[in-house]
Order: sequence, then structure tokens, then C-alpha cells
Amino acid sequence: METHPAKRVEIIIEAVMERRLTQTLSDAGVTGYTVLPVTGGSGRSGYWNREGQIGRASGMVAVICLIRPEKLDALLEAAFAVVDRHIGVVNITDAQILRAERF
Amino acid sequence: METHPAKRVEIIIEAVMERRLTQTLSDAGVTGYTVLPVTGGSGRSGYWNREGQIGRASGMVAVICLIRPEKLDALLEAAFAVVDRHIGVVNITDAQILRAERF
Amino acid sequence: METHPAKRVEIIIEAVMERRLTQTLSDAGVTGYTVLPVTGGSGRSGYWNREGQIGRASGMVAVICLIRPEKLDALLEAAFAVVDRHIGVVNITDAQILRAERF
Amino acid sequence: MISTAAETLLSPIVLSFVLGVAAALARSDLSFPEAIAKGLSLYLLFAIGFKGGASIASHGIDGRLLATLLAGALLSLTLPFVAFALLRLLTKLTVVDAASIAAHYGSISIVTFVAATTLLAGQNVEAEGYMVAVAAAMEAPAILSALWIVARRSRGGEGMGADVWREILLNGSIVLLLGSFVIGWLTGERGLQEIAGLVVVPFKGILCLFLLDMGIVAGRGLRANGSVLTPGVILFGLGMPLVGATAGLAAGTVLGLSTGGVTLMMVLSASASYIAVPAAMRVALPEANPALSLGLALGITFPFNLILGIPLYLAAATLVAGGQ
Amino acid sequence: MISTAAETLLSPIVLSFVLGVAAALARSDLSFPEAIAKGLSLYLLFAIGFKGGASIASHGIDGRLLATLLAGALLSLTLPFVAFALLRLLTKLTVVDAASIAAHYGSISIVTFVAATTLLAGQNVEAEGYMVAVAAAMEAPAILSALWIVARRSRGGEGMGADVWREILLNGSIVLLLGSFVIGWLTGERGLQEIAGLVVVPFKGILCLFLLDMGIVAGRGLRANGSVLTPGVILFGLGMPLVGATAGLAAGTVLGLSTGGVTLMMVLSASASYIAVPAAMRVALPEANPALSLGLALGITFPFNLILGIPLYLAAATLVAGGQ
Amino acid sequence: MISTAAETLLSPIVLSFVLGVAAALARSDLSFPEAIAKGLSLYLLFAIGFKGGASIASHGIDGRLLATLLAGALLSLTLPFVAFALLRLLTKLTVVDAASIAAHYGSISIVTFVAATTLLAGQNVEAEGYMVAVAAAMEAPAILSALWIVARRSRGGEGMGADVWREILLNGSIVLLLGSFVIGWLTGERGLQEIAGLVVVPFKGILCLFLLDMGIVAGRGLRANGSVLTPGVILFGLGMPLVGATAGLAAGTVLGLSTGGVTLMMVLSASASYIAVPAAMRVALPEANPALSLGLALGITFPFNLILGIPLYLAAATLVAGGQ
Ligand SMILES: Nc1ncnc2c1ncn2[C@@H]1O[C@H](COP(=O)(O)O)[C@@H](O)[C@H]1O
Ligand SMILES: Nc1ncnc2c1ncn2[C@@H]1O[C@H](COP(=O)(O)O)[C@@H](O)[C@H]1O
Ligand SMILES: Nc1ncnc2c1ncn2[C@@H]1O[C@H](COP(=O)(O)O)[C@@H](O)[C@H]1O
Ligand code: NA
Ligand code: NA
Ligand code: NA
Repeated sequence: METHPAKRVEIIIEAVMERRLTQTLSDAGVTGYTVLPVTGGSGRSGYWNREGQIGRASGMVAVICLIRPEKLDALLEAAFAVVDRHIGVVNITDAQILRAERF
Repeated sequence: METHPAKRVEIIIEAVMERRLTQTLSDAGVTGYTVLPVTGGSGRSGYWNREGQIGRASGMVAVICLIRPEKLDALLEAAFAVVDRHIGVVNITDAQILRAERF
Repeated sequence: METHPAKRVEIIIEAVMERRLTQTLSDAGVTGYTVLPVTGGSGRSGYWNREGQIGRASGMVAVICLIRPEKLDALLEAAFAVVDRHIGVVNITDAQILRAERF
Repeated sequence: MISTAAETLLSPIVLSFVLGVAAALARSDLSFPEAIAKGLSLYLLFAIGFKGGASIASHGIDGRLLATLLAGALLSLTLPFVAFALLRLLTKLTVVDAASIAAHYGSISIVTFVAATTLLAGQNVEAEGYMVAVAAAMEAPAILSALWIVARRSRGGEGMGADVWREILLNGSIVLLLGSFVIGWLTGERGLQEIAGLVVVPFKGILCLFLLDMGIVAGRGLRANGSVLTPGVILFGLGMPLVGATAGLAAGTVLGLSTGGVTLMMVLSASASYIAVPAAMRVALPEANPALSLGLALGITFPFNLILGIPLYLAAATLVAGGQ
Repeated sequence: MISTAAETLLSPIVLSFVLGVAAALARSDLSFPEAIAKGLSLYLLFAIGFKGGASIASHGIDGRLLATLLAGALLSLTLPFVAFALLRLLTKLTVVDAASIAAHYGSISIVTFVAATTLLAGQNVEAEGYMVAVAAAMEAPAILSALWIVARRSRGGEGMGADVWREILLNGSIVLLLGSFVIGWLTGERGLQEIAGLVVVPFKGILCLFLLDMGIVAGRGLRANGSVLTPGVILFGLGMPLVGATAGLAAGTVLGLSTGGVTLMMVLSASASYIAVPAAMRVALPEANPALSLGLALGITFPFNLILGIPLYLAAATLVAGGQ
Repeated sequence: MISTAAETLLSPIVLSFVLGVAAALARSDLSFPEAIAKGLSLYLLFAIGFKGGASIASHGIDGRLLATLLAGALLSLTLPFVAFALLRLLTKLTVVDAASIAAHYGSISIVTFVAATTLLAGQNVEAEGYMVAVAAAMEAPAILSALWIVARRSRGGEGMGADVWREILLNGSIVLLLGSFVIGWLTGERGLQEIAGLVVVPFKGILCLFLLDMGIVAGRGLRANGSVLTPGVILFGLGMPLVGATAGLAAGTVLGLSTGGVTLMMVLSASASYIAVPAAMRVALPEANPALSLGLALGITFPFNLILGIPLYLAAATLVAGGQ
């Protein structure tokens, strides 16, 4: 099947920042993303998990964006502006996609 | 540690189509997959999120399949048949796996 | 934007083993990971899903670790020790990360 | 009727819905977790089904049951044609979009039904217990009609295998509604007393919470996709319930139902599905825009029925069927 | 006894379970969100523990408490050996699979206990409040026996560190059951009155919803993995409860418990764990097939106990321990 | 007062919290799903708001309402300065950390408020229904003060646009609390009776479950991050509630509130936010350590208020405002 090169960017960021991040991405011309829930994790600021929590203060989410390679830099600049002062990690992998006309 | 090349296929598709997709994958000889919940996203058909929803009409899921490279085409054909007329994105990345005898 | 090579390791393992796995990873010097919920899947031991379940016996989770390439082997050894006798799959992809100083 | 409407408006049920809409429109982050929303809906289905069954057990079954079930199924089967014609007249929607909306309006909204039952009970208007079964019977036939329309008029439509039909007929809400109806019937008044602490005592309050959530979802839908609701579409969303209710009134009167029964028949005919049919349409008519049908059913017709429709239908039923 | 069985069969509790099984077998998509299912189980544990404690507070503690706890732990410790022997006799399962199943049957099913308490109460049969504590005491010992069997017979088994033991003894359901038992004890009748609106009023109804969910899970399990349940295995699933119940009858009678207490002792011994032990087995005996033990506990033994077992055990206890 | 404290200690509410803490410290895996915890909090907000509104509807509104709202907002605005000064005196925390904590203590903890209302009601001490609205008014102003402190003293702080302010003022808990307050007010005694089966009957029991969950979260926090709580920090966590309560006592007395009203004013001033402010601080002051402020608010001040504070404040209010 015909596939097209793309970048898969995965941003794990504080739940409180989700809306700011996706807004910034939209502003930077990123047309699609998907948000996955995250139940726990660990990093420099220690271990956390969502069980029994009611606020959004301590949770994180994973935002996945598939984009054309040439848009990667714009996306990373935009994401970095939000992630910068906040807890979060960003990784990028090379991917192939179906139906490239959609991206 | 010994690892083996594989393909990681990630299919983000409407929740109503989950069973049809996994059925089609099984029929195409895909022996394993994992389904992750998705809480929200955005694409050409706009923004959505699962909060407060009760139906399956507006949600999506992410299905991850790890397969031997030679099975990729069969999987993509099968997946495409389901995704084709439906909302959804498919991406493929090169991966390494442990315990290849399982796949 | 400046990015740095890293490995993205994704371990899908039984929920009952989550704590043992993350403990073992920490002991092996893995400083960060993120846990995603999994709602269902299929493999050699058949199909399962979490709906209506109350115990942890039948669920799985996905643990994602981003690490510097040189730490990969230590991580895989550690993960394998836990996964070995248990249900679970491990895949590794090449990734780029922002803010490498954090890893 | 005006005092009834005012009373309805000031019921905690309606106000909870209004609060939800207001919160969403003001862009508050107030929201219910998906699992809680589903849990509330399972509760309502179980409780309303059970109480319907228990009511049959104590009031005895009525010769009209079968005829009413049949009439309901027929209404569900025919109303989509009316809706489709109306939509083609009032709007420029594609065949597929119009057919999908028609399926929603031929089918029913169980929460509108629950709210109506509750508001009627608040005014001491009782209805036949088996109306719950009628509601279940009206869920699916409309889908058939919509698919038939599409098959005839366009090349869209995915061809629904037996598999899909089983899925629709055995969808969770129908099974729970009918299943708990049967349990209520079998266990009767005594069973009802055993679990009244769950299915009666907190019922109205839980309905409030559910409507609060529905208000939030409706408000968010309006904010995000309100633009698809053109004047013609909105007109349909307000007019179709009246058409449906009239058909329900006729059917209920001919069947000789009680005032409460006629009112509920009107409510069922006037309401539009927002759980079962949307999911079925995503499978069968993926080209139809879900924002359109859902926005209309939840954002226009549901509040219309809840606030104005129910008192209006009760007044009409009282007029025609005679005081209780 | 036959009329009791009929009454049991027509209780909303049993019918809800049956509805769940039927829905799953018919492949309906009716299902409870995981969070709701867990929430329901937390509620049941809290309520049953609290009421047990409050009942002790008002009826005073009984010299038999300690002896009964001990007897329960001993039953849990010894029944796995019986179960293992029976399984080796009746089936061709591996040592590890047989031992894992044996652990499930030595331990207890708290929801069977809850259902039994509720059905007994419906017939005005009271039991000692501390039976809740006995249930908690019977959860873990069986695991020890199963691991000992495996350690002796095969090279499987992961060696359970102190860490794993703490995990099992402090698993959520034991802690919540005992914790709320203590709270009920400390706050007594007055505390019970304060929160009766939650732990008493909707209790039976919530139990119905929980059993509906259990029915769905059981039915899905039977559909997916029913084939592992060979005739020998099924025979074990029906026979072992009777063996356990007999042991429980003996113990309860020797201890001099009330009719209700003896019945509950039988129910505990006859029931098979489906929450705590399955998780422990995944950790300790990963080679054991979970579909087998869970399918048996939930798909065969649980319905057997719920529908036939409980009335039978009550009849036997009444016969032996004398009318109430 | 000592007997009140003992009674408080033996209330199921307090004991449930203690059980949660104990379970977490013992590393039990007892836990509530996130969706259930959120569902419980939505319930409490809806019920407490509704009952507050209904109480106003039946007791009539009081000339003091506006003055009390204003006084509450002022307390929320000024207490952070006191808290900040105290923290700089007692600890070596950074400006940002101290300001973030100060915001938590200027704001309020709605569950402390709910627990206080419930414990007061248990002793037949009534309070003004509008104290619920005062609670809502006290949520946000403290955030303003904290940001002002940071802006003046350091270069941290993210500059909060209008967007962020709308988010804070329209955060879910404020909207639900005020919204249901208005609904309760509009529907009055009659509305309350309609949904008492949900908002009154199981209220205390649900509060227990919620506190059980809070205990678990607090205990896990203490176990994971207890080390950030240095003696100076802990001293602040115990002393600041007393400072706040004194300010609340003064304000309540000057305003001429009832004994119950004065007590609640003290409780609000003494309590520290653990839902709304933590989220706001993550957005506005990401450099602040959340483990610190949350550990303090939930692990030290909340139990202090729940167990010792509330009876103490009631005693003080009775002394100053006169018997009931
Ligand atoms: N190396 C990593 N791999 C995967 N997730 C990570 C990693 N480091 C941090 N995270 C995630 O990001 C959160 C915050 O990280 P930190 O800022 O390092 O405390 C953690 O709780 C994890 O969920
Ligand atoms: N570029 C993308 N990257 C990640 N997810 C996407 C992307 N485009 C679409 N999606 C997901 O697929 C859903 C439907 O996309 P669409 O059909 O474009 O509306 C969206 O709501 C997202 O969850
Ligand atoms: N090839 C695969 N791709 C993705 N997930 C898999 C794959 N194989 C197994 N899994 C996951 O691992 C679980 C256990 O697999 P197994 O041990 O093969 O039964 C499955 O239920 C899936 O969630
Ligand atoms: Na209709
Ligand atoms: Na047993
Ligand atoms: Na305060």
C-alpha cells in the first residue's frame, strides 16, 4: 500500500496545560492531534498517579501529532513555548502514514 | 539484548468501528493488538472530547499492532478496508521487538 | 529546534506487574517513564477487555520510557527480568527528544 | 397549561439542564467523567424499566399492550419519511445527512421519556407501565427506514449485514430497558419495595445530575458546531417534534390509552434519539455529519421538548383524551 | 426449601445476574464502565463491613468470635488441599493450574457472602455481625496452601517475598472490609443511623446493579473461554461448593453459631474468590491459565451458589442448627 | 468542647478519613478510580449548593448576605499576605513556593466546609444558607494576591491573561456550587423535597466515602513527599488555620452572623484549597512545588481542621456569638 513519510510527535504534558498546548498547535497550523489519557508516571519531580484524584493539578496527558516532515520545526517551536516552563517531555519518531492528503 | 525488526502500526479510529477493525485484522492473520483509550482530538472534522459523553458515537480508540515486516502489507490492506470510509488515521514506525517468536 | 537521539521503549504488561516493572526500572537507573491505560487487546492468550472488570487480574498497561541510547541494554535486561514469565510485549523505536538534559 | 409550563420550568430537572448549558456556553470546565455519565444512564434505564415492569405486575396487563407496541414500531418506521421530506423542503442538506437526521427523529430519546414520566408523576398523571416497552420498540425501526431511503436515492450507505442488525437490536440500552422491565414484572410490587431505596428514592435527583451532564454536552456541541445549525435546520428541529407529537396523539387516542399514556406516546414520537441511533449512523452512514444530527437532537429538540413540549403535549392529551 | 429456592430465583438480585449473563451470551454491547464496577464493589465492601461492625456494637461481642476467626482461617488453609486432590482426580489439569484453582476455592467470594446476607435478611434470618471479619480472615490463607503445593510438586511458582505477602494481606478489599467493620463497631448504632441513607437504603438495589455487571462479565467469559471448561472441570465447579459447604456446616455447628451464622460459614467455604486471588495468582503463578480459574469461579460456582447453593445451605443449617 | 471533640473523632466521617490515611501509609492498594472520586465531588458540590439555596428560599434572605460575601472576598484577598509573611518567618521556602502556599490558604476547602456543616447539623447548630455562596466567593481572590506578591518580589509568574482569569472564576466547582445554589433557591422547599432522596438521604454516607478517598490521597502524598514537610512548614500548617480562624471569628462576629455562621466563617478562613488553587498554580506558577502546597493543605491542615479545628471553632463561636 502506498505510504508517505511523516513525523510522529508525542508530547507528554501536564493536564492543566492541555488546552493551551492544543490551542498553540492550532495557531501554528497543526491540523490534527489525538489526546490519550495517562494514569501515572515518574520523572525528576517524582512519582505520581491519578487514582482517587479529583483535580487536574497532578495529571498528565499524551498528545500525539502526525505531521508532514516540513512542518516539524513549526510544531516543535510552538510546543516548546508551552512546555518550556512546565513539566513535560517531547519525542519525535519517523513514521509512514496512509492517506497523506489528510495531513 | 537480542531484538528483532518489526513494524509498529498505530490505527486511530472511531470507537464504533473497533470491533470491525479487530475482526478484520484477525481475519488477515494479525495475531496480536492492544487497544488504548483516547480522550479527545482534533482533525478535519473538528474538535471532540469524551467528557460527559455516554454514547460510542463520538469517541475514538487507538489500536497498536506489532507485526513482522513481511506482514505489513496484508495488515494495511485489511485496515484500510475498514478505515476507508471512516474517520481515522494510520501510522507505521520501524521498531525492534523482544521475543519475536511471539509474533 | 535542537533534538537529541533517544530510544522510545514501550512495554505492554499485565497491570498486576506494573509496580514490579517500574520498581525494577528505577533500580536499573531509568529515571522517567509514563504509564498509559489499556482497555483491551488480543494475543496468544486470547481476547480481553476491561469493561465491567473490578480486579486487576485481567488488565494491562503500557509503560513508555524515553532513554538515552546507551542505557537501552540496561533497561531491556531489567524489563525482561519482569516480563519474562509474564504476558507482555516490548518494542523499541528510534526517537528524537527535546531537552535531553532531562534524561 | 401556562402554569404547568411555569412549574416545569422551575423544576430542578429543567434547571439542571439549563445550568449545564449555561456552564458550557460560558466555557466553564465543569464536566462529568465519561464513566460517571455512563453510570448515570445505566441507572436511569434500569430504574425506569424496573418500575414500568412492576407497574404492569400490579395493575395487570392491558389488551392494548400489543397494539400499542405495534403502533409504536409503525410510527418509528414511518416518521423518518415525514422527517426526510420536511428536511428536503426546509434545508439544502444532502440525502445522506437528511436520512441520518430522519433516523434520529423516527427513533426516541429515552431521557426525554424519563423526564416526561417524572414530570407527569409530579402532577399525579399516571401512565401505562408498558410504555417503557413501547419506547424500546420504537428505537430501531427508524434506522431501517433511513437506510432504505439512502439505498433508493443515492449510492451511499454501507449495506447493513445481519451482524449490524443484531448489534442495533441488542444494543445496551434496549437490552437493559427491556431486561429490567421483565425483572420488574416478574418480581412485582414486592421486588419494587425491595429495591425502592435505589430505583425510587434518589431517582429524581439522579435525573437532575444526568440532565446537568446532558446540558453540558449540548452546550459544548452548540458552541463548537452551532454554525451547522442553519435557520432551516433549526426550524426543522422545532417543527418536527410537533409533527411527531401529532402523530403520537392520533395513535394514542385511537388506541384508547390513558391521558398519561397518550402524553408519553406523543413524547416518544416527538423526541429524537441521541444515544443508539448516532452510533448506528456512524457505522452505516459514515458520510453523514454527526455534528448536525446530534446538535439538532440534543441542542434544539431535546430542550424544546423538555421545556415547552411536555406541558404542551400533556395539555393536548388532556383535551383530547379527557381529564385523566 | 423448594419455596425458598423459588423465592430466591425470583429475587431481583438473582434475576439481575441472569439478565447480565443473557445479555453477554446474546452478544449485546451492554456493559458497565470499569470505574463504575469498581465503585460499586467499593460501596458493597464499605456497607457490608460497616453494618457488620455496627451489629456487633449493638448485640455485643460473642465469646465465639476468636474461635470462629480461627476456624475460618483453618478452613481457608485446608480446603485447597481437598480442592487440589479433587481436581487431580476429576481432570487432567497441570499441577500449577490445579493449585491455582484450589487457591480460588479455599478463599472466598465476598459478593456471594453479601448476596447470602441479603437473601437471609429477606427471610428474617439474622447472623453474627462478625461473620464479615471471618470473611476477611478467609481471603488469604488459601494462597499460602496453593503455593506450598506448587513448591512441593513442581518447579513453577515465583517465590513470594515478604513484599508480596504484605500486598495480599493489605489488598484493598480486605482493608476496606475490616476498616469499615471497625468504624461500624466504633460508631455503633448511632453511626449506622447517620449513614443508613447510604449503607442501608439503596443497598439491595446497588447489589442488583453489581450482579448485573458480574453477570455480563461471567457471560462474556463463558462465551470467550467456555471451551476450557471440560466436563471434569465443570463437575468440580459444582461439587467443590458442596464439599466446602459441608466443611463449613461442621465448623459452624461445632462453634455453636446461630442458624444464620452457620449458613454464612457454609457460604464462605463454598464460594470461590474472583477478585483477590486471581490477582495474586497472576503475580505468583503466571503459568496458570486465568481463564480457567476465573471462568470456573465466576461462570459455574458463583451462579450455582447464588441460585441453588444459598437456599440449600440455609435448609441444611436450619436442619442441623435448629430453627433460627 | 472536649466531649464535642470526642464525638467528632468518633463520627464515621472522621474515621473514614483516618482509615484512608492508614491504608495508604500501610501501602495497601485500596484506591478509588479517578472517575468515582470526581463523581463524588460533583455530588457533594451539587448537594451542598442546592441545600444552601433551598435554605435561603425558606428562611428568607438576610440583609447581611452582601456584607458577608464582601467580607469573605476580603478575607481571601488579605489572608495570603499574612500566610506569606508567616512562611517567610518560619521557613526557608522560595518566594514562589511561599506565594503558592499562601494562595492555597487564602482560598478555601469546600470539603472542610461540607464536613463542618454536617458535624454542626449533627449538633443541631444551623447556619445561614448563603454561607455556600460565601465559600464560592472566597475561592479565587487569594490567587490574585499570591500573583501580586510574586510579581513584586521575583521575576517568576506567568502573567495571567483574561483567559486564565475566566478559567479560574468559571472553574467547575465554583460554577456547580453557585449554580445548584441558585437552583435550590429558585425551587425552594418543594424542590428540596423532590430531590431529598439524593441530596439529603445518602449525603453523610457519601461524604464518608469521599473522605476515605481523600484520606488515601493524603496518606499517599505524605508517604511519597513527606520529606518536603520540614518542621517549619508543618508548624505553618498547624498555625495558619488558627490565624485564619481568628480572622473569620472577628469578621463573623462583626457581621452579626449566627453561631453556626460564625463557625463556618472560621472554617472557611482556616481551610486551605486542594482542588481549584492547585490547578491554577500549575498554570500560573509552574516553578512552585505542588507536592509542598498540596501535602500541606491535604496532609496537615485538612486533618487538623477536621479533627481538632471544627470543634474548637464551634466552641469559640459559641463563646463569642452566644449560645446558638
Ligand atoms: N524519560 C521519560 N520517559 C517517559 N516519560 C517521562 C520521562 N521523563 C518524564 N516523563 C513523564 O513526564 C512526567 C514529568 O517528568 P519530570 O518533569 O521529569 O518530573 C513524568 O511523571 C512522566 O510521566
Ligand atoms: N494529524 C493527526 N495526528 C494525530 N491524530 C489525528 C490527526 N488527524 C486526525 N487525527 C485524529 O483522528 C480524528 C479524526 O480526524 P479527522 O477525520 O481529520 O476529523 C481526530 O479527532 C484525531 O483524534
Ligand atoms: N503483536 C502485538 N501487538 C500489540 N499488542 C500485542 C501483540 N501481541 C500481544 N499484545 C498485547 O499483549 C497482550 C498479551 O499477549 P499474549 O501474551 O500474546 O496473549 C495482548 O492481550 C495484547 O494486549
Ligand atoms: Na421520535
Ligand atoms: Na471457599
Ligand atoms: Na482559607
